[in-house]
Amino acid sequence: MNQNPTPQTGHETGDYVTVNIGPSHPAMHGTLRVITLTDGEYIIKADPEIGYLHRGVEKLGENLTYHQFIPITDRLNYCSAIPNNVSYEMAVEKLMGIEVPEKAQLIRVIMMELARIADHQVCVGILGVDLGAFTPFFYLIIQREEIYEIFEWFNGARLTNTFGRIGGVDADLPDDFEERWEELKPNVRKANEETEKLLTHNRIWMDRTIGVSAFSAEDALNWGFTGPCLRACGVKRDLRKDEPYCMYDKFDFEVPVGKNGDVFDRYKVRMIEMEQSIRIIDQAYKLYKEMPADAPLMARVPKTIKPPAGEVYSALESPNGELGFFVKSDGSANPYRIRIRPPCYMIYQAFPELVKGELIADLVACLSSLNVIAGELDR
Amino acid sequence: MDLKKRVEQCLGPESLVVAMTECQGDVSVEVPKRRLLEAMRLLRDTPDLGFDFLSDVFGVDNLDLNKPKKKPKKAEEGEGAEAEEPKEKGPLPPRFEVVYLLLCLERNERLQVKVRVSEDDMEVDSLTSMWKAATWPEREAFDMYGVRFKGHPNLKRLLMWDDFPAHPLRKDYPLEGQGEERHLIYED
Amino acid sequence: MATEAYNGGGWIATKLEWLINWGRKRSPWPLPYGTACCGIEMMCALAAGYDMARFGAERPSFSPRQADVLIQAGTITMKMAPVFKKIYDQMAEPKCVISMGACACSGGVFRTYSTLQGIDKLVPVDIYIPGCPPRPEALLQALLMFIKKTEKSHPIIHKKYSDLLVGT
Amino acid sequence: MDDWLIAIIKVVCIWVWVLLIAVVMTWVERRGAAMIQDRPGPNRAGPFGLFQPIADGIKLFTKEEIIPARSQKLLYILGPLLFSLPAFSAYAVVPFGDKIILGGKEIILQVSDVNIGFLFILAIGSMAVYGIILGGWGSTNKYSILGGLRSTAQMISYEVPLGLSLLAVVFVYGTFSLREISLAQQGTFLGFLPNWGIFKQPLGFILFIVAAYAEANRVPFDLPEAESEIVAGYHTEYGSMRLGLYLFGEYVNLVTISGVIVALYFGSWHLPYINLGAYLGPVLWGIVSFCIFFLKVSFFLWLFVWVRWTLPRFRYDQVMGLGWKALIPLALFNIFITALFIQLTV
Repeated sequence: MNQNPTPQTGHETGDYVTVNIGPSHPAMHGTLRVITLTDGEYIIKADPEIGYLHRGVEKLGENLTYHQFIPITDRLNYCSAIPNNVSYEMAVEKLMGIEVPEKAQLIRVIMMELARIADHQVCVGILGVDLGAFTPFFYLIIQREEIYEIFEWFNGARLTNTFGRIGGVDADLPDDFEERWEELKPNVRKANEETEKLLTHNRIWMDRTIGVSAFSAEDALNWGFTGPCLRACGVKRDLRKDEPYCMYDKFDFEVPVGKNGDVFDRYKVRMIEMEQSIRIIDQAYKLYKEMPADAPLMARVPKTIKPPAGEVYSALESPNGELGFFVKSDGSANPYRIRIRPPCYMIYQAFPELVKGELIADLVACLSSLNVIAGELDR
Repeated sequence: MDLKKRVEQCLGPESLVVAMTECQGDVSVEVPKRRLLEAMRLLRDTPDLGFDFLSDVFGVDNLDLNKPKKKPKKAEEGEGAEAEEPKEKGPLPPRFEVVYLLLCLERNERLQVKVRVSEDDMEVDSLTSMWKAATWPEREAFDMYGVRFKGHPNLKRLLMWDDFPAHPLRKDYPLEGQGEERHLIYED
Repeated sequence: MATEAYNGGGWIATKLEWLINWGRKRSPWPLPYGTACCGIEMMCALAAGYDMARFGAERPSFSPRQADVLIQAGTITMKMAPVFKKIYDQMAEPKCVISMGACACSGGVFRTYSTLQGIDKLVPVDIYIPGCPPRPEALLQALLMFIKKTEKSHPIIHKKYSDLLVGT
Repeated sequence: MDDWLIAIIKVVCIWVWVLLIAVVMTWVERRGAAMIQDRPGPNRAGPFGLFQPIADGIKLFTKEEIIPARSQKLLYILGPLLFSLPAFSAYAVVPFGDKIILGGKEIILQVSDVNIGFLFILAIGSMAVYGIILGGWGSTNKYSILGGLRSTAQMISYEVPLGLSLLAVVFVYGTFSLREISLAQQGTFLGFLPNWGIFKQPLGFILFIVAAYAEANRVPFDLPEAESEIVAGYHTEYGSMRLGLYLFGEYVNLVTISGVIVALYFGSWHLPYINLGAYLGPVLWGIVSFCIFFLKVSFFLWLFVWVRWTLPRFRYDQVMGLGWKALIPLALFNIFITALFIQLTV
């Protein structure tokens, strides 16, 4: 019992209980911890504690060579490793002034969008599980397995893809990509449809998500929100549109925005983004097919990567938001400093604001809707 | 008008620019440590700059870069770094720097703002009053480098546990640690 | 000697043991402690494609009191170590620890200041799964190994004697 | 003497029967979930994984028993007992068939046809809440206490609409005995509908089934053990067979509730439009009526599973809001309408 709490909401009755949630808690993804001060079930104050998965990635990066660090970036956001790889590669390419061939850029786009679908699927699925709806999770995960199969058959790993190289990609898309993709596409759509049927207009689901942990656009920008969580607040910001990279300016797609920035909007934005990703992949593959078969996949890159001294920051729109890499080089073969700007790190720090005055059940819903990935949160 | 000139115009008259560099299109400006908040406000509120979004805050340890005298001794690995720091002659430049990544949402321009922090005065003004987004990154910079942020509401370790003795991202801290043990015994 | 009686096929004792072992091996309720990348693969193993529930591992028990198998999927950092140890200590016997993935087995690529270099420094590990991350199939195989291990255990013969048994 | 013997045999039979259904029910739940979720489900223990519940039981029995050091031992031990004993006893007044004539002796297929059957069920049913709150309190764990509190509030709140909707049934049939109500549901209603309770009390049925789901702590009302919020709720600190009693008691509760639903609203052992009892011999009819009743119960048991794997979970305040702001006024309205109707027709 906390004898001297600071009442911040209208539920003051005198006695408050401190409830420690996590790190080993089913809703806390294994590594997050929130210490809450509750009045009954109402949260007076939440204090997230992170660092339970701090593996020293940035320090490790300073001790590895530029190429060796690519596999480490897989382990940042393990739900979608490919945007992490590409983001890092783009940062080093920017530092060295390398122009990546168009064909490689298209392959990157296709793979990144597949990863985006996979990431959103698992996020929506887990959101359902945390709200007690188990079944959509299973529907989504089956399709996710198929995406994993594409990854695996493309570069040999399901999860930690180590996709691409500095200066391009290492391999072309296999010949039967189109076949596989045409087979996968309706399945992804169908799983999404079924999920929507089970959830979107379900009264209980709406009650549980609409208006929960709503956030205004100004607050969101002030807290450094990016990605679906920012778009759910009504800010139309997407690095793919605003700072186009990898030929994203050539594709026609929409950026969904929400209104209230609540759990429902985040869920809905993610659902729509999956559909848009499918559109992007279709267009990218069309462009890819127009390329000559022997178009280069790699720019000319020296064998040992030793970028000139300098420091650059390069970001892309990962499924969670702006994922940036700051790379500082001293001219040697090891990066001098690698700073990762993980999207959910900025989002999760607003967590006390998001859940203040809500119930414990809403804390769970809010957390899963933010899609906090401990790997990139703690690094 | 390109970004560099605009920043120069905005901060120059107030003599807020210590140095300015550009690397592959990324403009970075170094401002005096004492007047960080002032510079940030100018950058945010000047209409033709409008850097209203704080993307990230982090520290950099320049310990290795600041050791140019040792370079002749280990000539075999002194490759490529000659462009960086032949200028240092007298006292070493401040060891740490804190980098702020700013973003203008309207024009999608990015700017790096730096302050240099020397080892004997590790205090920097906190930006939490301007951007809430600085809350955790500043805590992390404190955790990893020991830079203290004045005015931060809750400056304690973020990633390492509370009684961790060192600041792990400093360059003189070994990658595999110094054998810090986590106290495993718990009371029931 | 008592052991001879058991060796000679004490019917009731051995059949009872068989029954208990059967129950235990067919109902390994996991405590899915997924901290990192391996947690995602563990999730896949629990979900529709691979379905660990086939082996009875259907009810993920997040309360350590109710779990039989602790699946440690992912890195344990120094900060997490006391939590992990506590969870292990709270589990009721018989308990089994599956260390899934390179990080849990040995620290993996993260040979850094903050990572625990293998959870076997804290708790006894029964089954190691290599891989970074291991495929879900590997986790299923670990479950089969758990079943094999359980079949060979002697739940009612006192430990003092069960060590003396031959041919087990 | 004979009566005593018959009573004992009936008690033992019904106990075994309910136990068996509860065991099979756990299997149905797992396989049903698997079916809904596109996966095979448990299939290693016995044919189709049918022995899975037995394996679970054996494992729970042989697991180390832990009494947490800081728990309140008496309450901790009492909790599961208080939860499972009422669950087992509540079925005593629920019929499971019409009657059977053996050796010239008429045996009604019900443990005891007490004339206050409803009150017994309500009274015994509300005992279960003690098991939960004592277990939650005795564990000295914040999650357990939260689960216990949630459960207490929920069960007490939903007992009111449950009781009120039952009251309307009493108005209609003029009796508290479940057997008499069952008997009264023979024939047709308004000439074309089966004379079942659901057609006389459609609103009452909906209220009853919603309240019953809440009483049984099933999705969407499974807040007391909401996995993602409060770990395992009131049984967080329970392992071994004490946990088994909680889990098992829940399934026994489901059987009882399904039995009550069938007996009150779904014509008990009657088939619509046809009175099989008139054509079959007394022994055969006894067996057939039991089968009909069992089939109807199975449907409602399956409904529990079906709903569980389809719907998300309510939030605590929403559960309370639904109970007090929607169900209770509706139940009162239902009573009013029923009373009015009876007043006008009689």
